[in-house]
Amino acid sequence: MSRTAVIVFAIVVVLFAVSWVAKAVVLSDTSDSGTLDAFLVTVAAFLTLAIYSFLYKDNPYYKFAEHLFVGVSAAFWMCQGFWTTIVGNLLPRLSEGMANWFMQPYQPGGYDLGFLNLSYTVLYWIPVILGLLLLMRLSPKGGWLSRWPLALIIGTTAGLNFVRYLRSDFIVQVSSTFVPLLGQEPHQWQGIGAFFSNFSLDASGQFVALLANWVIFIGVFCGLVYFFFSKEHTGLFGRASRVGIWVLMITFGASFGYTVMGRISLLVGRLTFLFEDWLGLIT
Amino acid sequence: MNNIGIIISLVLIFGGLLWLLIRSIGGHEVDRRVIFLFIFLSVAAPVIFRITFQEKATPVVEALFDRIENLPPGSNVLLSFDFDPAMAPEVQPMANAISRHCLNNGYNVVFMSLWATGQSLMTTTLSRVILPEFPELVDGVDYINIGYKAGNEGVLNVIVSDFRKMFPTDVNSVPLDSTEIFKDIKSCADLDLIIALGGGRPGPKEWVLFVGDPADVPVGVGVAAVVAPQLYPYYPQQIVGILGGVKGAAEYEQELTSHHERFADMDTPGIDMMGPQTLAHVVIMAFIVIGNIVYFRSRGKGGKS
Amino acid sequence: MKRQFPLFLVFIFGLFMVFQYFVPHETSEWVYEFLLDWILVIGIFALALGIWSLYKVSVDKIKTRKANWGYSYVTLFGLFVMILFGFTSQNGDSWGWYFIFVATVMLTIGMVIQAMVSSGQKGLSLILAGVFLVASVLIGMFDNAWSFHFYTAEGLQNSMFRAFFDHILIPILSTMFSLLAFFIASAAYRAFRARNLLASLLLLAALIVMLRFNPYLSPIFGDYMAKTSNWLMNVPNMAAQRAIVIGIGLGIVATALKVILGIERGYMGKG
Amino acid sequence: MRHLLKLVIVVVLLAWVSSPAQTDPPAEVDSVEVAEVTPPGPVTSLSVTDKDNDHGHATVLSWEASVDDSTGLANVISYEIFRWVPFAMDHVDSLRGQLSGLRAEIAAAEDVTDEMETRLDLLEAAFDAAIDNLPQAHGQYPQNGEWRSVGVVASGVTAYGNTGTKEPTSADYIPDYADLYYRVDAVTADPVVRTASEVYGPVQCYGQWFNTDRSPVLVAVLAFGFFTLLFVTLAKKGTDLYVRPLAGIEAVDDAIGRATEMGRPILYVLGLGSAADVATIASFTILGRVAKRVAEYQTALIVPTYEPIVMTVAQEVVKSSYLDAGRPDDFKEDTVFFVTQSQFAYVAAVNGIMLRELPATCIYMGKFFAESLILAETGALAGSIQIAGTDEIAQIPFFIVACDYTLIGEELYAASAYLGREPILLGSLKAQDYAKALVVAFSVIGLIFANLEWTWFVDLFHVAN
Repeated sequence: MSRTAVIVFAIVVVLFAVSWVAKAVVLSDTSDSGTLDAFLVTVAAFLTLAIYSFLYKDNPYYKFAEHLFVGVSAAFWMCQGFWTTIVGNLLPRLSEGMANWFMQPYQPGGYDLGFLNLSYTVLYWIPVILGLLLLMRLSPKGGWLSRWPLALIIGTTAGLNFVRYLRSDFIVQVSSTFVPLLGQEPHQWQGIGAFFSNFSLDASGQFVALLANWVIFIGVFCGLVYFFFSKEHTGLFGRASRVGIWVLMITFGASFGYTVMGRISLLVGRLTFLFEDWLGLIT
Repeated sequence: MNNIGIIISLVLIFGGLLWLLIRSIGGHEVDRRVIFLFIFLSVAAPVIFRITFQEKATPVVEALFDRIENLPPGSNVLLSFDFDPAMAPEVQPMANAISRHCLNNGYNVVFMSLWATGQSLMTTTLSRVILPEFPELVDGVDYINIGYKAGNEGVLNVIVSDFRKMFPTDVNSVPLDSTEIFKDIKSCADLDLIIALGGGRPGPKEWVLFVGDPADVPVGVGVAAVVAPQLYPYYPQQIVGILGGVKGAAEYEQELTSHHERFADMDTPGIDMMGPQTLAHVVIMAFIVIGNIVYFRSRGKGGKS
Repeated sequence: MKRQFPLFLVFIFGLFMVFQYFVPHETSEWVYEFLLDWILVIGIFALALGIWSLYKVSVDKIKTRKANWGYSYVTLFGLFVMILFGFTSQNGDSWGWYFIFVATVMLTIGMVIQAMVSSGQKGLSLILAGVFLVASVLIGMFDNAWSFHFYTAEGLQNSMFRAFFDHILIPILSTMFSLLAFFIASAAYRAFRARNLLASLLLLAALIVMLRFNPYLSPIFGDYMAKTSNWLMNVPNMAAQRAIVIGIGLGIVATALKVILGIERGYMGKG
Repeated sequence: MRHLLKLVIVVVLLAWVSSPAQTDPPAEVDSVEVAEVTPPGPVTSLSVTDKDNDHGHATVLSWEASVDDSTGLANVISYEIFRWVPFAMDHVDSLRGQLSGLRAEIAAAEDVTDEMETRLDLLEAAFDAAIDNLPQAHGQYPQNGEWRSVGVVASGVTAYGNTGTKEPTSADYIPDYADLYYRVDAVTADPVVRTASEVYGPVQCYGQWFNTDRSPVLVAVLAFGFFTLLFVTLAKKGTDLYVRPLAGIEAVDDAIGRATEMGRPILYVLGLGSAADVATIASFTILGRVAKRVAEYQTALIVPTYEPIVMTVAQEVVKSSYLDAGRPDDFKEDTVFFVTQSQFAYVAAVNGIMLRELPATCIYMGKFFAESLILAETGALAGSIQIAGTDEIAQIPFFIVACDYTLIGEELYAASAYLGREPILLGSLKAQDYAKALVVAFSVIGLIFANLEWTWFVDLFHVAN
């Protein structure tokens, strides 16, 4: 450790110690566990500032927060998964004894396939075995067995996605492009004055709605042309694809601009924590 | 005191921007840390010195507000809190406003979450903020909190045909069968409106694809601003209305406070948050201008040499 | 066998999922629900795999004295302490010897790791680990202020578990997320330059939409700025989104089909 | 008037006969009182069928409105739907209640006694037997049962779906393959004054084996499968298939070269998707290609992963790429490692890696969420060349702005075909293109037809559920 680093470290320690004491004094009026609460708020503030220090450059405080975050979050997810899925959903179906031991209502059941009567208990052991096969990954020799559960997951999801996206992102979206372009009901031409005074999509009719429909149609068409891989982008085709990429770029720019606000809100949230909960500058 | 603070911070920000602008004409790039500092100032100053203003609802927000406002009393509405604390500053104000709105209008409200982190947020919101305002409502009759289950889209796949398979009990371990509110609700098809609050995955899009479409239930969404444009293709056929980011929340709050006297004095975190937004947007736009000046100056020089 | 059988499984399960979509009959529904449940269960085992990998990466880092190896202790500490919190909880108001217990358990684990990573002198670390282990077992046996909970989720309500969640996880998580406010500004400054037509379109659209979010500027531009940006978000945006969505939808469908048919098998380790 | 009174009495009598156990039999009503509110004409042509395209346990009723529904006397305010339920159903309900009570008791008990378990076994057996007995009990109509209300609809409505659940453990269970009988009452403002329809039955509900509502999807599936197989066959035969170049893909090779020259590593981020996400599957293929090049050039590769299963697969992919490149010994297990399954913890760690290892090239392929910009800006800070590809539409703008090359949406999926240049993969890419052409064609045709108000074409694309 260099000399500056030691000095900085000392200053940081002193500052946060002072913050803890000051906060504890303030909180002791209202709460019994003021000292502990003050400590926790100070820790949270320290970690917040440690992450922000990364904006200046990488430093030991950021590294500390980063490594702590990784460990704690992994454990958090493990505990959550254990209690909700294993104890909450799996064990009560595996066996009655286990359900009783974990004080969960036993969930028996089964299905008569006609030629074969299956019970839940048997069927839920299969994923358990497959899950254990996944752990075979850790053994140098049995690693290939871990592909079985993987195959089940990937196959099932692929099958699901195949039909689901064909329906939701393809058939439904295609039929959404079937919009009036020529001005049949409910979009009736109401004159140029109405057009300019009501320059928005929700207008109860208007040329604008029609114009919007035309733009959407042309935009979708050109966008799809841009994503066409098997033809060189030359001539008329090339021109359409250029329009397509323009529309895409306009959209991306607009989305970017639209997002700024959300990101600023996040910062507002953190600064509010620092100024209000920690420093008490605002109420 | 406040006024002095505002003046000082505004002078700092705009003076600094002016100086950078002048520098940029000389072709000097701005260090990213300077940009960071300006963003910090432009957000911190309004947070400390509070600035608010009026909002006007856009059609997508109005559509959702009207849909909720015009449901018949006793309708079954589901609110799903699919967000984590990181997204909360954006989504929580909408969650509060919509929860208040639904409970006030006498709907049967089911609260749930697809995110582990959403459950605690939801429970806290309900017990600390919303429910104390509605002492007349009864748990299990007027509203119910069925909590969180792991499984993401899997959960949706199950509840679209049967709630009880995934949620045998509510968050307080009361069996759903014994609650008044779930007498008429078997699956998602029995809901009159689903409101998905979130922005990640699983989130609003999954609600539309896995529940709204197959069960034919209208879905309204409240999302982080970043996700909102992505949901537009689903509006108005598959989604009835969209609240995007704090702006959407602020507009909804404005609608709610102006339509219901009861809420005239409620907290309006969305509206409050628009102050820092304004300054930060100005600063970012200023930097875009500065960046372009630098670019054209340096290109001019590069062309000559 | 090693490669063919998994591909066969993918084919069978994929095909089943496609067919079940068209079969409303109870039997098909029932198998479908089961398969989805199975995936959840298998996923939980994968989490164990992940935790193991995290542990191993950290220990290896310490062992090989890679750059910044010291911080791996922080990761391991966070991991084990949080797991410990998740399975214990206070019985009354007092914590008793709980924190001393936590410390001894952590020291035990630390000593075991020390023994694993050091090349010589394993003996001392192991002895110390044993001592700490005995101490923690003794505390665990005789301290009644708190207890272990292996079969009810009380650990999740443990106030230390909650405190770590509320005061370590959440602050870091939200702060990381809020970094975006800074980065979106620096990215805008760096990239929104009118280099060519495409970049200019990007820049212009962003500017218009950002202006719309500024109620203070709207008096200057009148209502049209807001309406134009609204139109941008509703119309060209809608078109582009739809084009991308149709494209992605088809891409997903095609890839899913390739996966089912075994044409796309890069994920099996053969590109 | 006397005529009407006679009619009323007949109708009321009829209703009484057909509903022997109704709780408030209208027959008890004094005929003088009836005169105040005249009973409406009955519902006619009641028909009940099994609900189509479902798993069974549901029926659909339809009828013609009473003559007094908004016309005639206009005194019908609602229709009440009744189903004949055998008393055996009560037995099932009572057993169900006992069963769930006993299960709760056992779950709460400190230790479970043998007595409890015996009771549970007996109860379960009795419950199963009672369920099995239901079709037979329904067959005893009209003995040993009574009419029970299943729902009410407002006047003017002439259809009702009686949907039950398939779980016998649920109170809404309706058995399949049992004879069900229905009747619909036209109800006036005075609920006592009502007229029952003729009984319809028996009807049985059962599950179907094909959902005809989803036929459009089936057609799409078959068409898509056909195209894919056709082009794959063509490609195998050696037909030359042109695909236009993609800048992002061509940049990958250059970027690997650059890393080698600079002697700095390549960072490959697979995103936050699960191993089953299509974006991640595409990313695996690209990773395989990158890893092979990396092995050939002997550059360092870093692959931090977010999901344990993704880590497993990625390890396999990288390992076999090293094998392909003929350098299996150069493969190190810790090239691919798990970080944590928490979005921002993962980002924090990857950020750290970027600033400490200073990779020459960062490749982001897969599913990305809010972290996209954090990663890309930190990468820019580290001075890396950045190539991104994602199908998360919301994140594409950030990659476009902050990265050097970006694969937009489906270009990511296409990339695997480009990189491999295998005829089979190229063939399927062609199929995808032709499907897109079909979309455009359908859109144009649909648009024209929609504007001509020929709705049948639009209806072809309607998938009910």
